[in-house]
Amino acid sequence: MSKPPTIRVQTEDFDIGAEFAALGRGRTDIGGLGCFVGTVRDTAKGRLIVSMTLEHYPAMTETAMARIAADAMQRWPLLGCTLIHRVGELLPGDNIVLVLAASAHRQAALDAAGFLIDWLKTRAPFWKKERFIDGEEAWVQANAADDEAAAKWATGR
Amino acid sequence: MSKPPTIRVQTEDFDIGAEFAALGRGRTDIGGLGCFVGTVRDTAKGRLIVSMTLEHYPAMTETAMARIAADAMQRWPLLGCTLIHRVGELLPGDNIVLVLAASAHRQAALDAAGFLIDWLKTRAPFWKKERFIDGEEAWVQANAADDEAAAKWATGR
Amino acid sequence: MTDSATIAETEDAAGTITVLYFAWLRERTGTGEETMNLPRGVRTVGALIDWLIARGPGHAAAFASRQTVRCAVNQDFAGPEAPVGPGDEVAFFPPVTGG
Amino acid sequence: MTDSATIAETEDAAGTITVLYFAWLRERTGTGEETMNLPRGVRTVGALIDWLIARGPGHAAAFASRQTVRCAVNQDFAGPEAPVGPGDEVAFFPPVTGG
Repeated sequence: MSKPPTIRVQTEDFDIGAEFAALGRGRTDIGGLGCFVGTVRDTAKGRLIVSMTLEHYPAMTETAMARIAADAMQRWPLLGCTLIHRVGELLPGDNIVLVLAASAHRQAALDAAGFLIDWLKTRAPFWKKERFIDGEEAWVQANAADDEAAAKWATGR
Repeated sequence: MSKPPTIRVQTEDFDIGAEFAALGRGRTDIGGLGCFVGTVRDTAKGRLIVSMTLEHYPAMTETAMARIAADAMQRWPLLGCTLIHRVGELLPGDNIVLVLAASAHRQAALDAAGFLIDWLKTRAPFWKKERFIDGEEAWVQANAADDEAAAKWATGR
Repeated sequence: MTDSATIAETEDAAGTITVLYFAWLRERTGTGEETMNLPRGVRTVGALIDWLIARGPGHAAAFASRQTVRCAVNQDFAGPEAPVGPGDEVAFFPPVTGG
Repeated sequence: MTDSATIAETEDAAGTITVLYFAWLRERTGTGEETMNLPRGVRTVGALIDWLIARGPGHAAAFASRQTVRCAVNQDFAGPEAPVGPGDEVAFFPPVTGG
Protein backbone atom coordinates (compact mmCIF):
# COMPACT_ATOMS: atom_id res chain seq x y z
CA MET A 1 0.00 0.00 0.00
CA SER A 2 2.96 2.34 0.50
CA LYS A 3 4.42 4.38 -2.35
CA PRO A 4 8.15 4.61 -3.06
CA PRO A 5 9.57 7.83 -1.60
CA THR A 6 9.83 10.95 -3.72
CA ILE A 7 13.40 12.31 -3.54
CA ARG A 8 14.57 15.43 -5.33
CA VAL A 9 17.51 17.82 -5.30
CA GLN A 10 16.84 20.96 -7.30
CA THR A 11 17.77 24.61 -7.70
CA GLU A 12 14.20 25.81 -8.29
CA ASP A 13 11.61 26.29 -5.56
CA PHE A 14 9.11 23.56 -4.70
CA ASP A 15 5.32 23.87 -4.52
CA ILE A 16 4.24 22.75 -1.05
CA GLY A 17 0.56 22.32 -1.93
CA ALA A 18 1.46 20.28 -5.01
CA GLU A 19 3.66 17.97 -2.93
CA PHE A 20 0.86 17.31 -0.42
CA ALA A 21 -1.50 16.68 -3.34
CA ALA A 22 0.93 14.35 -5.11
CA LEU A 23 1.45 12.26 -1.99
CA GLY A 24 -2.27 12.01 -1.23
CA ARG A 25 -3.61 11.71 -4.77
CA GLY A 26 -6.09 8.91 -5.28
CA ARG A 27 -5.62 7.56 -1.78
CA THR A 28 -8.14 7.13 0.98
CA ASP A 29 -5.98 5.19 3.44
CA ILE A 30 -4.03 8.21 4.75
CA GLY A 31 -5.13 9.60 8.11
CA GLY A 32 -2.51 12.30 8.47
CA LEU A 33 0.45 14.03 6.86
CA GLY A 34 3.31 15.49 8.88
CA CYS A 35 5.45 18.12 7.22
CA PHE A 36 8.45 20.33 7.87
CA VAL A 37 9.63 23.12 5.60
CA GLY A 38 12.95 24.83 6.32
CA THR A 39 13.48 28.40 5.13
CA VAL A 40 16.39 30.85 4.94
CA ARG A 41 16.53 33.20 7.93
CA ASP A 42 17.86 36.71 7.54
CA THR A 43 20.18 36.55 10.53
CA ALA A 44 22.77 34.19 11.97
CA LYS A 45 24.34 34.90 15.34
CA GLY A 46 23.03 38.44 15.20
CA ARG A 47 24.48 39.25 11.77
CA LEU A 48 22.35 40.11 8.75
CA ILE A 49 22.46 37.59 5.91
CA VAL A 50 21.96 38.66 2.31
CA SER A 51 22.17 35.21 0.73
CA MET A 52 22.91 31.56 1.36
CA THR A 53 24.57 29.14 -1.02
CA LEU A 54 23.96 25.43 -0.75
CA GLU A 55 26.61 23.07 -2.09
CA HIS A 56 26.20 19.31 -2.24
CA TYR A 57 27.90 16.11 -3.38
CA PRO A 58 25.76 15.18 -6.38
CA ALA A 59 26.83 11.55 -6.76
CA MET A 60 26.04 10.87 -3.11
CA THR A 61 23.10 13.14 -2.28
CA GLU A 62 20.16 11.23 -3.67
CA THR A 63 21.53 7.91 -2.41
CA ALA A 64 21.90 9.37 1.08
CA MET A 65 18.38 10.84 0.94
CA ALA A 66 16.93 7.57 -0.34
CA ARG A 67 18.57 5.74 2.54
CA ILE A 68 17.09 8.18 5.08
CA ALA A 69 13.65 7.79 3.50
CA ALA A 70 13.94 3.99 3.48
CA ASP A 71 14.93 4.08 7.13
CA ALA A 72 11.85 6.18 7.97
CA MET A 73 9.59 3.81 6.01
CA GLN A 74 10.99 0.93 8.05
CA ARG A 75 10.62 2.63 11.44
CA TRP A 76 7.06 3.88 10.96
CA PRO A 77 4.08 2.49 9.07
CA LEU A 78 4.31 5.18 6.39
CA LEU A 79 2.19 5.16 3.26
CA GLY A 80 4.65 7.46 1.52
CA CYS A 81 7.14 10.26 2.06
CA THR A 82 8.71 13.14 0.14
CA LEU A 83 12.15 14.75 0.59
CA ILE A 84 13.08 17.77 -1.50
CA HIS A 85 16.25 19.79 -0.93
CA ARG A 86 17.28 22.88 -2.85
CA VAL A 87 20.85 23.75 -3.82
CA GLY A 88 22.47 26.89 -5.25
CA GLU A 89 22.00 30.46 -4.12
CA LEU A 90 18.99 31.26 -1.96
CA LEU A 91 17.70 34.48 -0.41
CA PRO A 92 16.21 35.14 3.04
CA GLY A 93 12.64 33.84 3.11
CA ASP A 94 13.31 31.23 0.42
CA ASN A 95 12.40 27.60 0.98
CA ILE A 96 15.36 25.26 1.51
CA VAL A 97 13.95 21.85 2.29
CA LEU A 98 10.65 20.00 2.49
CA VAL A 99 9.94 16.71 4.22
CA LEU A 100 6.51 15.15 4.17
CA ALA A 101 5.34 11.84 5.66
CA ALA A 102 1.94 10.19 5.26
CA SER A 103 0.52 7.54 7.54
CA ALA A 104 -2.79 6.12 8.70
CA HIS A 105 -1.96 7.57 12.12
CA ARG A 106 -0.98 11.10 13.06
CA GLN A 107 1.78 10.30 15.55
CA ALA A 108 3.66 8.22 12.99
CA ALA A 109 3.34 10.98 10.38
CA LEU A 110 4.61 13.67 12.76
CA ASP A 111 7.40 11.58 14.25
CA ALA A 112 8.60 10.52 10.81
CA ALA A 113 8.69 14.16 9.64
CA GLY A 114 10.85 15.03 12.65
CA PHE A 115 13.12 12.07 11.99
CA LEU A 116 13.48 12.93 8.29
CA ILE A 117 14.58 16.51 8.93
CA ASP A 118 16.90 15.54 11.82
CA TRP A 119 18.65 12.92 9.71
CA LEU A 120 18.76 15.08 6.59
CA LYS A 121 20.57 17.68 8.66
CA THR A 122 23.21 15.23 9.87
CA ARG A 123 23.46 12.50 7.19
CA ALA A 124 22.96 14.08 3.77
CA PRO A 125 25.92 15.78 2.05
CA PHE A 126 24.81 19.42 1.90
CA TRP A 127 26.81 22.43 3.06
CA LYS A 128 25.59 25.97 3.61
CA LYS A 129 27.58 29.12 3.12
CA GLU A 130 26.19 32.40 4.39
CA ARG A 131 27.00 35.76 2.87
CA PHE A 132 26.64 38.63 5.33
CA ILE A 133 25.63 42.20 4.62
CA ASP A 134 29.26 43.37 4.97
CA GLY A 135 30.23 41.05 2.09
CA GLU A 136 31.94 38.48 4.29
CA GLU A 137 31.14 34.83 3.70
CA ALA A 138 31.29 31.92 6.11
CA TRP A 139 30.48 28.23 5.99
CA VAL A 140 27.80 27.30 8.49
CA GLN A 141 29.23 25.11 11.23
CA ALA A 142 27.51 21.92 12.24
CA ASN A 143 26.08 22.29 15.70
CA ALA A 144 25.84 19.95 18.64
CA ALA A 145 22.09 20.46 18.94
CA ASP A 146 21.58 18.92 15.48
CA ASP A 147 23.71 15.93 16.43
CA GLU A 148 21.73 15.47 19.63
CA ALA A 149 18.44 15.76 17.77
CA ALA A 150 19.60 13.07 15.34
CA ALA A 151 20.99 10.88 18.11
CA LYS A 152 17.63 10.60 19.85
CA TRP A 153 16.37 8.56 16.88
CA ALA A 154 19.41 6.29 16.99
CA THR A 155 18.64 5.17 20.55
CA GLY A 156 15.15 4.13 19.54
CA ARG A 157 16.49 1.93 16.78
CA MET B 1 7.48 39.99 15.62
CA SER B 2 4.85 37.25 15.96
CA LYS B 3 1.56 37.41 14.06
CA PRO B 4 -1.81 36.76 15.68
CA PRO B 5 -2.95 33.19 14.99
CA THR B 6 -5.17 32.42 12.02
CA ILE B 7 -8.21 30.42 13.19
CA ARG B 8 -10.94 29.18 10.89
CA VAL B 9 -13.86 26.76 10.95
CA GLN B 10 -15.28 26.15 7.50
CA THR B 11 -17.20 23.68 5.36
CA GLU B 12 -15.06 24.21 2.24
CA ASP B 13 -11.62 22.69 1.72
CA PHE B 14 -8.45 24.63 2.56
CA ASP B 15 -5.47 25.30 0.29
CA ILE B 16 -2.37 23.98 2.07
CA GLY B 17 0.12 25.83 -0.14
CA ALA B 18 -1.79 29.09 0.32
CA GLU B 19 -1.73 28.69 4.12
CA PHE B 20 2.05 28.17 4.16
CA ALA B 21 2.42 31.20 1.88
CA ALA B 22 0.12 33.37 4.01
CA LEU B 23 2.03 32.55 7.19
CA GLY B 24 5.42 33.16 5.61
CA ARG B 25 4.54 36.12 3.40
CA GLY B 26 6.93 39.05 3.67
CA ARG B 27 8.89 37.45 6.50
CA THR B 28 12.56 36.54 6.64
CA ASP B 29 12.75 35.61 10.33
CA ILE B 30 11.18 32.15 9.99
CA GLY B 31 13.57 29.21 9.99
CA GLY B 32 11.03 26.43 9.81
CA LEU B 33 7.35 25.56 9.56
CA GLY B 34 5.88 22.45 11.11
CA CYS B 35 2.57 21.21 9.76
CA PHE B 36 0.02 18.48 10.27
CA VAL B 37 -2.92 17.79 7.97
CA GLY B 38 -5.55 15.26 9.02
CA THR B 39 -7.58 13.47 6.35
CA VAL B 40 -10.60 11.17 6.24
CA ARG B 41 -9.65 7.49 6.11
CA ASP B 42 -11.82 5.01 4.28
CA THR B 43 -11.91 2.48 7.09
CA ALA B 44 -12.52 2.41 10.83
CA LYS B 45 -12.03 -0.77 12.80
CA GLY B 46 -12.02 -2.75 9.56
CA ARG B 47 -15.31 -1.34 8.26
CA LEU B 48 -15.57 0.69 5.07
CA ILE B 49 -16.60 4.32 5.52
CA VAL B 50 -18.52 6.16 2.83
CA SER B 51 -18.65 9.55 4.56
CA MET B 52 -17.92 11.42 7.75
CA THR B 53 -19.94 14.28 9.23
CA LEU B 54 -18.34 16.80 11.55
CA GLU B 55 -20.56 18.62 14.02
CA HIS B 56 -19.32 21.42 16.26
CA TYR B 57 -20.46 23.93 18.87
CA PRO B 58 -20.23 27.16 16.88
CA ALA B 59 -20.33 29.63 19.78
CA MET B 60 -17.48 27.82 21.50
CA THR B 61 -15.30 26.46 18.69
CA GLU B 62 -13.28 29.49 17.68
CA THR B 63 -12.77 30.54 21.30
CA ALA B 64 -11.47 27.07 22.15
CA MET B 65 -9.19 27.08 19.09
CA ALA B 66 -7.91 30.57 19.89
CA ARG B 67 -7.09 29.43 23.42
CA ILE B 68 -5.14 26.42 22.12
CA ALA B 69 -3.23 28.67 19.69
CA ALA B 70 -2.47 31.20 22.43
CA ASP B 71 -1.22 28.39 24.63
CA ALA B 72 1.12 27.19 21.88
CA MET B 73 2.41 30.74 21.30
CA GLN B 74 3.21 30.95 25.00
CA ARG B 75 4.96 27.58 25.21
CA TRP B 76 7.15 27.98 22.12
CA PRO B 77 8.77 31.00 20.47
CA LEU B 78 6.38 30.92 17.54
CA LEU B 79 6.27 33.63 14.90
CA GLY B 80 2.77 32.60 13.91
CA CYS B 81 0.39 29.66 13.66
CA THR B 82 -2.66 28.57 11.70
CA LEU B 83 -5.53 26.28 12.75
CA ILE B 84 -8.24 25.39 10.25
CA HIS B 85 -10.93 22.79 10.93
CA ARG B 86 -13.61 21.70 8.52
CA VAL B 87 -17.19 20.84 9.49
CA GLY B 88 -20.08 19.24 7.61
CA GLU B 89 -20.03 16.15 5.42
CA LEU B 90 -16.64 14.92 4.20
CA LEU B 91 -15.61 12.00 2.00
CA PRO B 92 -12.68 9.58 2.33
CA GLY B 93 -9.49 11.34 1.23
CA ASP B 94 -10.86 14.80 2.13
CA ASN B 95 -8.87 17.14 4.35
CA ILE B 96 -10.28 17.61 7.86
CA VAL B 97 -7.84 19.79 9.73
CA LEU B 98 -4.65 21.78 9.22
CA VAL B 99 -2.27 23.05 11.88
CA LEU B 100 0.80 25.05 10.98
CA ALA B 101 3.42 26.60 13.25
CA ALA B 102 6.29 28.89 12.26
CA SER B 103 9.39 29.53 14.32
CA ALA B 104 13.00 30.56 13.95
CA HIS B 105 13.90 27.03 15.04
CA ARG B 106 12.72 23.72 13.63
CA GLN B 107 12.20 21.87 16.89
CA ALA B 108 9.82 24.54 18.18
CA ALA B 109 7.89 24.50 14.90
CA LEU B 110 7.53 20.71 14.90
CA ASP B 111 6.73 20.40 18.61
CA ALA B 112 4.13 23.15 18.40
CA ALA B 113 2.45 21.44 15.43
CA GLY B 114 2.25 18.23 17.47
CA PHE B 115 0.85 20.10 20.45
CA LEU B 116 -1.75 21.94 18.34
CA ILE B 117 -3.18 18.76 16.84
CA ASP B 118 -3.12 16.84 20.14
CA TRP B 119 -5.00 19.61 21.91
CA LEU B 120 -7.42 20.23 19.05
CA LYS B 121 -8.34 16.56 19.29
CA THR B 122 -9.08 16.73 23.01
CA ARG B 123 -10.07 20.36 23.74
CA ALA B 124 -12.02 21.73 20.80
CA PRO B 125 -15.76 20.95 20.51
CA PHE B 126 -15.93 18.87 17.34
CA TRP B 127 -17.63 15.50 16.96
CA LYS B 128 -17.29 13.02 14.13
CA LYS B 129 -19.94 10.67 12.89
CA GLU B 130 -19.01 7.93 10.46
CA ARG B 131 -21.39 6.44 7.91
CA PHE B 132 -20.48 2.91 6.91
CA ILE B 133 -21.01 1.22 3.58
CA ASP B 134 -23.97 -0.78 5.00
CA GLY B 135 -25.76 2.51 5.79
CA GLU B 136 -25.15 2.32 9.51
CA GLU B 137 -23.92 5.45 11.26
CA ALA B 138 -21.92 5.77 14.47
CA TRP B 139 -20.40 8.58 16.46
CA VAL B 140 -16.63 8.22 16.74
CA GLN B 141 -15.62 7.47 20.31
CA ALA B 142 -12.88 9.44 21.98
CA ASN B 143 -9.92 7.19 22.54
CA ALA B 144 -7.47 6.86 25.37
CA ALA B 145 -4.48 7.27 23.05
CA ASP B 146 -5.61 10.81 22.19
CA ASP B 147 -5.97 11.67 25.87
CA GLU B 148 -2.50 10.30 26.56
CA ALA B 149 -1.02 12.24 23.64
CA ALA B 150 -2.60 15.43 24.98
CA ALA B 151 -1.58 14.68 28.56
CA LYS B 152 2.10 14.56 27.67
CA TRP B 153 1.97 18.31 26.96
CA ALA B 154 0.22 18.99 30.27
CA THR B 155 3.09 17.51 32.28
CA GLY B 156 5.55 19.82 30.57
CA ARG B 157 3.52 22.85 31.53
CA MET C 1 -49.68 35.14 50.17
CA THR C 2 -46.30 36.09 51.44
CA ASP C 3 -45.00 32.57 50.71
CA SER C 4 -46.30 32.33 47.17
CA ALA C 5 -45.17 35.87 46.41
CA THR C 6 -41.70 34.89 47.56
CA ILE C 7 -41.77 31.81 45.34
CA ALA C 8 -42.90 33.84 42.33
CA GLU C 9 -40.17 36.35 42.98
CA THR C 10 -37.58 33.59 43.26
CA GLU C 11 -38.68 32.12 39.96
CA ASP C 12 -38.49 35.48 38.26
CA ALA C 13 -35.08 36.18 39.72
CA ALA C 14 -33.94 32.77 38.55
CA GLY C 15 -34.53 33.80 34.94
CA THR C 16 -33.93 31.49 32.02
CA ILE C 17 -31.07 29.29 30.91
CA THR C 18 -30.31 27.88 27.49
CA VAL C 19 -29.38 24.21 27.33
CA LEU C 20 -27.62 22.87 24.24
CA TYR C 21 -27.03 19.24 23.21
CA PHE C 22 -24.53 17.96 20.68
CA ALA C 23 -23.80 14.68 18.87
CA TRP C 24 -25.57 11.70 20.44
CA LEU C 25 -26.93 13.80 23.30
CA ARG C 26 -28.79 15.85 20.70
CA GLU C 27 -30.07 12.68 19.06
CA ARG C 28 -31.23 11.10 22.35
CA THR C 29 -32.93 14.18 23.77
CA GLY C 30 -34.43 14.91 20.36
CA THR C 31 -33.44 18.58 20.57
CA GLY C 32 -30.35 20.68 19.98
CA GLU C 33 -31.43 23.58 22.15
CA GLU C 34 -34.01 24.33 24.80
CA THR C 35 -34.65 27.45 26.82
CA MET C 36 -36.14 27.01 30.28
CA ASN C 37 -36.57 28.75 33.59
CA LEU C 38 -33.66 27.88 35.80
CA PRO C 39 -35.25 25.13 37.90
CA ARG C 40 -35.63 26.01 41.56
CA GLY C 41 -32.81 24.62 43.69
CA VAL C 42 -30.53 24.05 40.70
CA ARG C 43 -27.28 25.86 41.27
CA THR C 44 -24.73 23.47 39.69
CA VAL C 45 -24.22 21.48 36.50
CA GLY C 46 -24.68 18.26 38.46
CA ALA C 47 -28.02 19.40 39.88
CA LEU C 48 -29.15 20.50 36.42
CA ILE C 49 -28.38 17.02 35.04
CA ASP C 50 -30.44 15.44 37.85
CA TRP C 51 -33.32 17.72 36.95
CA LEU C 52 -33.01 17.08 33.19
CA ILE C 53 -33.01 13.28 33.67
CA ALA C 54 -36.45 13.57 35.25
CA ARG C 55 -37.83 15.35 32.16
CA GLY C 56 -38.42 12.15 30.20
CA PRO C 57 -36.97 8.98 28.71
CA GLY C 58 -34.99 10.82 25.97
CA HIS C 59 -33.20 12.99 28.48
CA ALA C 60 -32.71 10.02 30.80
CA ALA C 61 -31.10 8.10 27.92
CA ALA C 62 -28.85 11.05 27.06
CA PHE C 63 -27.48 11.17 30.60
CA ALA C 64 -27.57 7.41 31.24
CA SER C 65 -23.79 7.23 31.28
CA ARG C 66 -23.00 10.42 33.15
CA GLN C 67 -19.25 9.96 33.21
CA THR C 68 -19.12 10.11 29.42
CA VAL C 69 -21.05 13.39 29.27
CA ARG C 70 -19.02 16.60 29.07
CA CYS C 71 -20.32 20.07 29.82
CA ALA C 72 -19.50 23.67 29.01
CA VAL C 73 -21.02 26.65 30.83
CA ASN C 74 -20.92 29.80 28.73
CA GLN C 75 -18.58 28.08 26.25
CA ASP C 76 -16.08 27.02 28.89
CA PHE C 77 -15.53 23.40 29.92
CA ALA C 78 -17.16 22.86 33.32
CA GLY C 79 -17.38 19.97 35.79
CA PRO C 80 -20.45 18.81 37.78
CA GLU C 81 -19.66 21.24 40.64
CA ALA C 82 -19.56 24.28 38.32
CA PRO C 83 -22.23 26.89 39.17
CA VAL C 84 -25.19 27.50 36.87
CA GLY C 85 -27.05 30.78 37.08
CA PRO C 86 -29.63 32.90 35.28
CA GLY C 87 -28.75 33.69 31.67
CA ASP C 88 -26.18 30.91 31.38
CA GLU C 89 -25.70 28.82 28.27
CA VAL C 90 -25.12 25.23 29.36
CA ALA C 91 -23.99 22.72 26.72
CA PHE C 92 -23.83 18.92 27.05
CA PHE C 93 -21.89 16.71 24.68
CA PRO C 94 -19.75 13.58 24.44
CA PRO C 95 -15.95 13.74 24.72
CA VAL C 96 -14.73 15.64 21.66
CA THR C 97 -13.44 13.75 18.63
CA GLY C 98 -12.27 16.38 16.16
CA GLY C 99 -8.82 16.87 14.68
CA MET D 1 65.82 -5.52 -12.40
CA THR D 2 63.63 -7.94 -10.55
CA ASP D 3 63.07 -5.37 -7.79
CA SER D 4 62.15 -2.44 -10.06
CA ALA D 5 59.91 -4.69 -12.19
CA THR D 6 58.05 -5.68 -9.04
CA ILE D 7 57.64 -2.04 -8.04
CA ALA D 8 56.34 -1.08 -11.49
CA GLU D 9 53.83 -3.90 -11.35
CA THR D 10 52.65 -2.83 -7.92
CA GLU D 11 52.11 0.72 -9.12
CA ASP D 12 50.11 -0.44 -12.14
CA ALA D 13 48.00 -2.71 -10.02
CA ALA D 14 47.35 0.20 -7.67
CA GLY D 15 45.47 2.05 -10.42
CA THR D 16 43.91 5.47 -9.92
CA ILE D 17 41.62 7.00 -7.34
CA THR D 18 39.46 10.10 -7.55
CA VAL D 19 39.60 12.48 -4.60
CA LEU D 20 36.81 15.04 -4.15
CA TYR D 21 36.71 18.08 -1.85
CA PHE D 22 33.64 20.01 -0.74
CA ALA D 23 32.91 23.29 1.06
CA TRP D 24 35.97 24.73 2.82
CA LEU D 25 38.11 21.69 1.98
CA ARG D 26 37.56 22.55 -1.70
CA GLU D 27 38.48 26.18 -1.02
CA ARG D 28 41.63 25.32 0.95
CA THR D 29 42.96 22.68 -1.44
CA GLY D 30 42.02 24.92 -4.38
CA THR D 31 40.42 22.00 -6.21
CA GLY D 32 37.12 20.15 -6.19
CA GLU D 33 38.45 16.96 -7.76
CA GLU D 34 41.76 15.35 -8.48
CA THR D 35 42.60 11.98 -10.01
CA MET D 36 45.82 10.32 -8.92
CA ASN D 37 47.54 6.99 -8.80
CA LEU D 38 46.75 5.30 -5.52
CA PRO D 39 49.91 6.17 -3.57
CA ARG D 40 52.01 3.19 -2.66
CA GLY D 41 51.40 1.95 0.85
CA VAL D 42 48.06 3.79 1.14
CA ARG D 43 45.34 1.31 2.00
CA THR D 44 43.08 3.35 4.30
CA VAL D 45 41.41 6.74 4.46
CA GLY D 46 43.72 7.76 7.31
CA ALA D 47 46.85 6.86 5.32
CA LEU D 48 45.48 8.76 2.33
CA ILE D 49 45.01 11.88 4.48
CA ASP D 50 48.62 11.57 5.73
CA TRP D 51 49.78 11.40 2.13
CA LEU D 52 47.58 14.32 0.97
CA ILE D 53 48.83 16.58 3.80
CA ALA D 54 52.34 16.19 2.41
CA ARG D 55 51.24 17.46 -1.03
CA GLY D 56 51.44 21.15 -0.12
CA PRO D 57 50.25 23.94 2.16
CA GLY D 58 46.72 24.04 0.73
CA HIS D 59 46.13 20.37 1.44
CA ALA D 60 47.84 20.70 4.81
CA ALA D 61 45.47 23.55 5.68
CA ALA D 62 42.45 21.54 4.53
CA PHE D 63 43.32 18.68 6.87
CA ALA D 64 44.74 20.82 9.69
CA SER D 65 41.83 19.94 11.96
CA ARG D 66 41.42 16.29 11.11
CA GLN D 67 38.65 15.56 13.55
CA THR D 68 36.37 18.03 11.74
CA VAL D 69 36.96 16.39 8.36
CA ARG D 70 34.44 13.80 7.22
CA CYS D 71 34.97 11.25 4.47
CA ALA D 72 32.94 9.12 2.10
CA VAL D 73 34.38 6.25 0.06
CA ASN D 74 32.30 5.48 -3.02
CA GLN D 75 29.52 7.75 -1.68
CA ASP D 76 29.34 6.00 1.68
CA PHE D 77 30.42 7.64 4.94
CA ALA D 78 33.74 6.13 5.98
CA GLY D 79 36.05 6.48 8.99
CA PRO D 80 39.87 6.69 8.99
CA GLU D 81 40.22 2.90 9.11
CA ALA D 82 38.06 2.39 6.01
CA PRO D 83 39.94 0.70 3.14
CA VAL D 84 40.82 2.63 -0.02
CA GLY D 85 41.55 0.71 -3.19
CA PRO D 86 41.99 1.16 -6.94
CA GLY D 87 39.08 2.86 -8.68
CA ASP D 88 37.64 4.29 -5.48
CA GLU D 89 36.05 7.73 -5.23
CA VAL D 90 37.14 9.29 -1.95
CA ALA D 91 35.42 12.51 -0.84
CA PHE D 92 36.46 14.83 1.97
CA PHE D 93 34.17 17.47 3.47
CA PRO D 94 33.17 19.22 6.70
CA PRO D 95 30.32 17.91 8.86
CA VAL D 96 27.15 18.37 6.81
CA THR D 97 24.91 21.39 7.40
CA GLY D 98 21.92 20.96 5.09
CA GLY D 99 18.29 20.71 6.03
